[in-house]
Amino acid sequence: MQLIPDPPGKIIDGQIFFEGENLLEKRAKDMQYIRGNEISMIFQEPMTALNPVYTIGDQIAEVLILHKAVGEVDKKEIKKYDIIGKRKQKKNLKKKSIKKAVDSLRMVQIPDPEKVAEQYPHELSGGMRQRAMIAMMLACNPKLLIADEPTTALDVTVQAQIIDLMKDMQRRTNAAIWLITHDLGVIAETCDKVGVMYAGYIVEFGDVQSIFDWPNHPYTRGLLKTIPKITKKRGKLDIIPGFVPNLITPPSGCRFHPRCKYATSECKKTPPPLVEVEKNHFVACHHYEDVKLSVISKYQQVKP
Amino acid sequence: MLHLFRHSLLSMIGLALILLVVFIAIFAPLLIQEHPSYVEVSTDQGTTRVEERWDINFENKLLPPGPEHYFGTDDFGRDIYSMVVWGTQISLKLCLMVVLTATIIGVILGGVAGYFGGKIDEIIMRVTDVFLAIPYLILAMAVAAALGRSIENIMMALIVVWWPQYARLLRGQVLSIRENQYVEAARSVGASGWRILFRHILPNSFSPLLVQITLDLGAVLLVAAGLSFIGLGASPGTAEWGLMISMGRTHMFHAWWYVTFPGLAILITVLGFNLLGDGIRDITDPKLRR
Amino acid sequence: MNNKKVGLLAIGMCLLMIAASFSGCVETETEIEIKNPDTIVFYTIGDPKTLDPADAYDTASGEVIFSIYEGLITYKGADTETFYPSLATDWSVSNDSLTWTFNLRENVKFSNGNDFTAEDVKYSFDRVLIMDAPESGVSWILSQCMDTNSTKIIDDYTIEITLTDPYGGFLALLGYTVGYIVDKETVEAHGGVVADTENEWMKEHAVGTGPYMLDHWTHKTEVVLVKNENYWGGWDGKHVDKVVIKTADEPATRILALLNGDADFAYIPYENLEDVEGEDGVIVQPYDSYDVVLVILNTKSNNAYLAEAEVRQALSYAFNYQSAIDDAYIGYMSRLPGCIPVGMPYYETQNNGVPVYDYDLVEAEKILDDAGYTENDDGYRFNATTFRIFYNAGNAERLKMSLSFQQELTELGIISTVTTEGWPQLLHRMFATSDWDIIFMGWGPDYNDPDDYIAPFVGSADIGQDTYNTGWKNETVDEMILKAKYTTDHEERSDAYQTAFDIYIHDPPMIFIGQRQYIRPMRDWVQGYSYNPVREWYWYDYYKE
Amino acid sequence: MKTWEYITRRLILLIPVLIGVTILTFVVSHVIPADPAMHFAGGPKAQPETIERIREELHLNEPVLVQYFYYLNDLVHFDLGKSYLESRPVTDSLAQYFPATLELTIFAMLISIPLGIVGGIISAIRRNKLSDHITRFIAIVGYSLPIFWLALMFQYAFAYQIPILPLEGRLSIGVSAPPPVTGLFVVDSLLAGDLEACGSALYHLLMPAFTLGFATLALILRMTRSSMLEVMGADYIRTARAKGLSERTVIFKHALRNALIPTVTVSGLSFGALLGGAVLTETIFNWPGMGRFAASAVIGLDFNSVMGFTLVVAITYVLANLIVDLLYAVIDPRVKLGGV
Repeated sequence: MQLIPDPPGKIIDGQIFFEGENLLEKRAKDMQYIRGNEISMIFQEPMTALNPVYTIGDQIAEVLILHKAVGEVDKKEIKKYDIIGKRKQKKNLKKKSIKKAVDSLRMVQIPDPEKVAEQYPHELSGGMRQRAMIAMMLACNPKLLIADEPTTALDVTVQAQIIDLMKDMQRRTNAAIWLITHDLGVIAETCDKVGVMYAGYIVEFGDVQSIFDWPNHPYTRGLLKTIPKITKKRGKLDIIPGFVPNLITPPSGCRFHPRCKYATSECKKTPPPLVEVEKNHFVACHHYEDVKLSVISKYQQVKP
Repeated sequence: MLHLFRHSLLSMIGLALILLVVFIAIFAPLLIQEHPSYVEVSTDQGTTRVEERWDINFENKLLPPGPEHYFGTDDFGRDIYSMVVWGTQISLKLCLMVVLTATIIGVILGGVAGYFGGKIDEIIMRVTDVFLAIPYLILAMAVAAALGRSIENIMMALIVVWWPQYARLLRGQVLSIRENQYVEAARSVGASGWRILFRHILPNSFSPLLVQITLDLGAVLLVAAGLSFIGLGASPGTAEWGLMISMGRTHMFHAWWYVTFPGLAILITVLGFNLLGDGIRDITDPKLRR
Repeated sequence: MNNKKVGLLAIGMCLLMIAASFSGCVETETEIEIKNPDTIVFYTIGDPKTLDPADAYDTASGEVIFSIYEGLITYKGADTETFYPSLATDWSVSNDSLTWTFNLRENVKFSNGNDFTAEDVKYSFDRVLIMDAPESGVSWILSQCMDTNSTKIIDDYTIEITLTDPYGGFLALLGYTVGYIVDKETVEAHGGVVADTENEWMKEHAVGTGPYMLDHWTHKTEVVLVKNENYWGGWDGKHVDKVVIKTADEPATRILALLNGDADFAYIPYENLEDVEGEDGVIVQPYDSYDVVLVILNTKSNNAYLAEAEVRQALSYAFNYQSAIDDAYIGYMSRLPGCIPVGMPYYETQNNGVPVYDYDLVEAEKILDDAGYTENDDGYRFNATTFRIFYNAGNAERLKMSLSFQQELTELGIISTVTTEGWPQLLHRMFATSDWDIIFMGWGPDYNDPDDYIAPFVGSADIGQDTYNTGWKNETVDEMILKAKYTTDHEERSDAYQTAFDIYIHDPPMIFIGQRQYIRPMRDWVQGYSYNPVREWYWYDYYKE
Repeated sequence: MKTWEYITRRLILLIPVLIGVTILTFVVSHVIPADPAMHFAGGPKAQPETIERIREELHLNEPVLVQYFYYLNDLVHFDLGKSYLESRPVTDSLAQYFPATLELTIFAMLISIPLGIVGGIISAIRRNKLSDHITRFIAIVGYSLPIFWLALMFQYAFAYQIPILPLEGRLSIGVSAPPPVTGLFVVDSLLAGDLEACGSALYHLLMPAFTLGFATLALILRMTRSSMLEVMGADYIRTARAKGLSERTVIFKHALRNALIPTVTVSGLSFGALLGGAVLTETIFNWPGMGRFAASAVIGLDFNSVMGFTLVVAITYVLANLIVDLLYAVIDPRVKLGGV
């Protein structure tokens, strides 16, 4: 989305493909067209994500008007100097877009959407604001919705509602949702595919089912082991030893090697390529076989 | 902390200017060509006061800047360079005295109001409201006029005008710091109100205070110069910048240097204080650091 | 407004400012044709206090009243000796100079059309005496020799005035604004005459018989006079239709207004004359005047030394007269021998005009040593008592003289301070508390007669004088003043002034510094201007060519 | 809490402050030993009995407390006493001079606030680039310049060396003042359709208003810059960009409105500084406003005028702050009137 604030962040190289086009080459104008229309994004902190000085309705209407998604608008040709005509047209465009905004609020199951449209962000609860965000971002039914930790800041009960809402919206608008989260539970529940990232690189990618059952990368395996099992009797929680590396001076070769059990000298030298271990299940590790063996042996113990 | 300070270029300039001004103030006796003489005079109230006198010789009246008079001479034939340099002492003394006294008064009243709250807080705050309802220059003008014309009276007037600002600043600080746990902790250990006020609250409200003090040193200087300009300041013979500009303005057309140099002196000093104050604020106020 | 514009604009401003202020006096004079030809514009300081002739005493009010109202007699051009007929065509006096008869001019109209008759004259004089000038006290000029039943109406156009006691210079009194005639009908219609209270309406409005009438007066901004169509003197010949008197307290404003032609006249302080002198299109013409410059000494000050004649003589020797003339008044001042300014009748009775005291520190030291006031061990006389010098804030010339006098006194071993105070504070100090030692003062003529100088200066409080409250008293001098006041015999008056001079000059209540020349810089396109010390401005005479 | 309810509450709160102001100015001005009666009894030639009568009229002989109550009941009847400098009621003087100062202050604000905001935005957007440093430096210099010195320098540069701007006054000589409706020459002349007077009035306003507003311009520029920086980092700006809005809309529609909130408070406060600065600017530019009147009144120790002036300034200043608070609520919905 190229939203990184200019000082301090900068995109140096690499490619970002969307529907076959590399977004980095797009001119600013085109990116503006795509944002909110083709790709849209919701953020982690709903409390501050909405502009406090405008009503919810205005903020949603703004996207609709911007991307001309207000539906049938009287295309009557207004003469240039006819100011009153222009104002009238603008006014009923606004009225129509507010109405559409209310519809999208209703779509995200916000109670009494008409009232909420007039309210200001600080008058809504966290959950409600996240719903408004979703309504806003899906108003122009984009092809891709990036959700950056949408539920982290919310308490658990609201979290579940938001997840259901997103699944429901995905089904209805058939948009692709790219969920960024550290909550393995949420991933298991909602996602089809999952990519595990460590220190900026994708270390394992594949279907949720195969990743959760057959983690081939030591980091993924470590992550899954940290989830405490209700069945297990109380004991020490499993952890991944060591600390997250400093990304300014990342470790050489495979970035996970300082914390990896299977690390060998080769891991220190060359960063492992992403290899397709089985049908669309990729792993970036030199010793994924050893990881696979230890998983299988662990299974033998569990499965009677 | 300090490396941040080095970063912002402007505050470095500010620091340099202030050091320059302080240096000039300290070494003024060595730098100047003509020296003022001091005469002890008895005032109406029976006390004695030392008055500053600069020799008058009308021969070299209004000479342009040149080798023997760097900044030229005024309409009494006095060397403007010496008076401007000598004026640094008066100006620095004035603004330091005013700001420090005002801070002390403000801190005590603000602290008491903030910490003890209730009736005292109400009274003190209403009184500060009254003082702050009148712009600085106008209140100072009225007070200075009442007390009569002299540098000391300007100082008094400015103290009267400036303490409310510190009282309000302190009260705000005290209210916000009082809520912190460590103040609760100190109280639970049985520390007395005053101890808490001076041991815990004041040190923590030091940085915004420091910023305000540095900025105010400049602001006080400007208002003092304004008062002298209207004619409420020092008695006519003294080397005070505001007064010099006021006396020089009638000669603006045939002696541009008479007005320009004292003005530059004020500008440089106040600029130094403002840049320094900004620098300190940028450092101490995390939000602004980005 | 992208960033380049802001940056450039800001840099441009700065450079311009700095370049301009360092470029010294670059002449930017361009040939200026006559600006607003049918109007005279005068840039001055201050603002009239009142437009009511019965209460006006300050010069600013006079500038307006002289051209709106008229008196029985008037002056012509610069001549202060002879009295010319104005509202009175001719007059005669009884040989005991007690009863004066005036024949009034006929078919004269006020600016609102009312007729001018003897009734207006009696009404005007009685009004001055009854109102008794609550604000300014100017009524003393008439009340010193008149009372409400002095004026008698003989017929519509003849008036007879019987003085309470004979006064030679009576005609001169009628030349001042206090003797100017108002329209009885108008004043009666707006609050009439009430003892000891000023007439609010008359303060801000004016209906007179003079050449101009008041268009509007915006306080501290401008007074605008326009032509009075039914002026009896008629409008043939060259005159201006409009007069604008602008208030501008900043010297820079007045200087520039004169240079760029906006101002036809401008009050310019002496130290700024060099900014306008020699500029093309500007005339700087000094005229001798009766404005005197003095240093008054308080004989009853709590600094008892000032009661001693020798001390005051020493002070008179310590004052640097030449420096005052050259540096404070830039050469436009001449020495003043005594109370009576040179040029006024009987000035020759003062050592025939030659000043007795001169700048001579050695003589001053000798007098002080002889009188026993020697320097103590650290070089200070009068065991280091402080002599306090005062002057009124804003007066550049007096500032120069007081600082220079302070330096002379330090030379002489006398400690002194210079304090500047606003007018009210200074007057309060001078009269109410008399808590002062030395004050720089001045005096201007009310009417063209030596009595207007010698009486207030050296006459004691017992004969109702000592205007400066110096507390100085000498019976013989009092006697002489009264004798000279009420006699018309030249010889007698001259001896009286001679005797008084011989006494007060050796026991001086004040230092007689000088008589400053009156300078009103003006544009060269102004014609018909002449300076009359007793009536500064008469707009009717001026025109532009 | 409805708006007018809030306003009335604030006005009631205003009264104790104003009474405090009258006490303060009364105490201050009555410490002066000078005696106006003497001055206005015509100076050195005044007769003792006239002086005594004026002292009586001024109740100067009674104890201070009694004098204060005389003052208060006069105040209630809008009688601020007599201005001895101009020998007319203070209310008349102030009524004549107030519009001039108001016009000067308004134009000073009209120049300084927009320029300050635009400058602040630009230097916030172009952070740490050359133009940012230059604008910031000029802002700080503007903030440190003694206003009267700046006025003299401008006067010297733009009225003497390069005579392009008029030196003083509100109108050129030939132009007559428009019929007084609001007292503001520019407005009145427009109402009267007298374009020449309007042009001349604007032309004369240029230099004094810019000088007076220069310090406020610097203040607002710095304030806007720092608040813009803060706002630009907020999440909702990122959201706005994520919505596909152009950079210009993001800045001017979303960021600016939030950044304006602290700027509004600052301009409220700076109104006081403007009134203070007016005293100096008006004296130099010979602008017939309250400031110049106050300067001469203070030197001439004219009690009533000084107190009348201070009172009027206090009222205007406090009302300005009230207006700022109302504006506050308009810009920032989070602020409920009264329930701040």
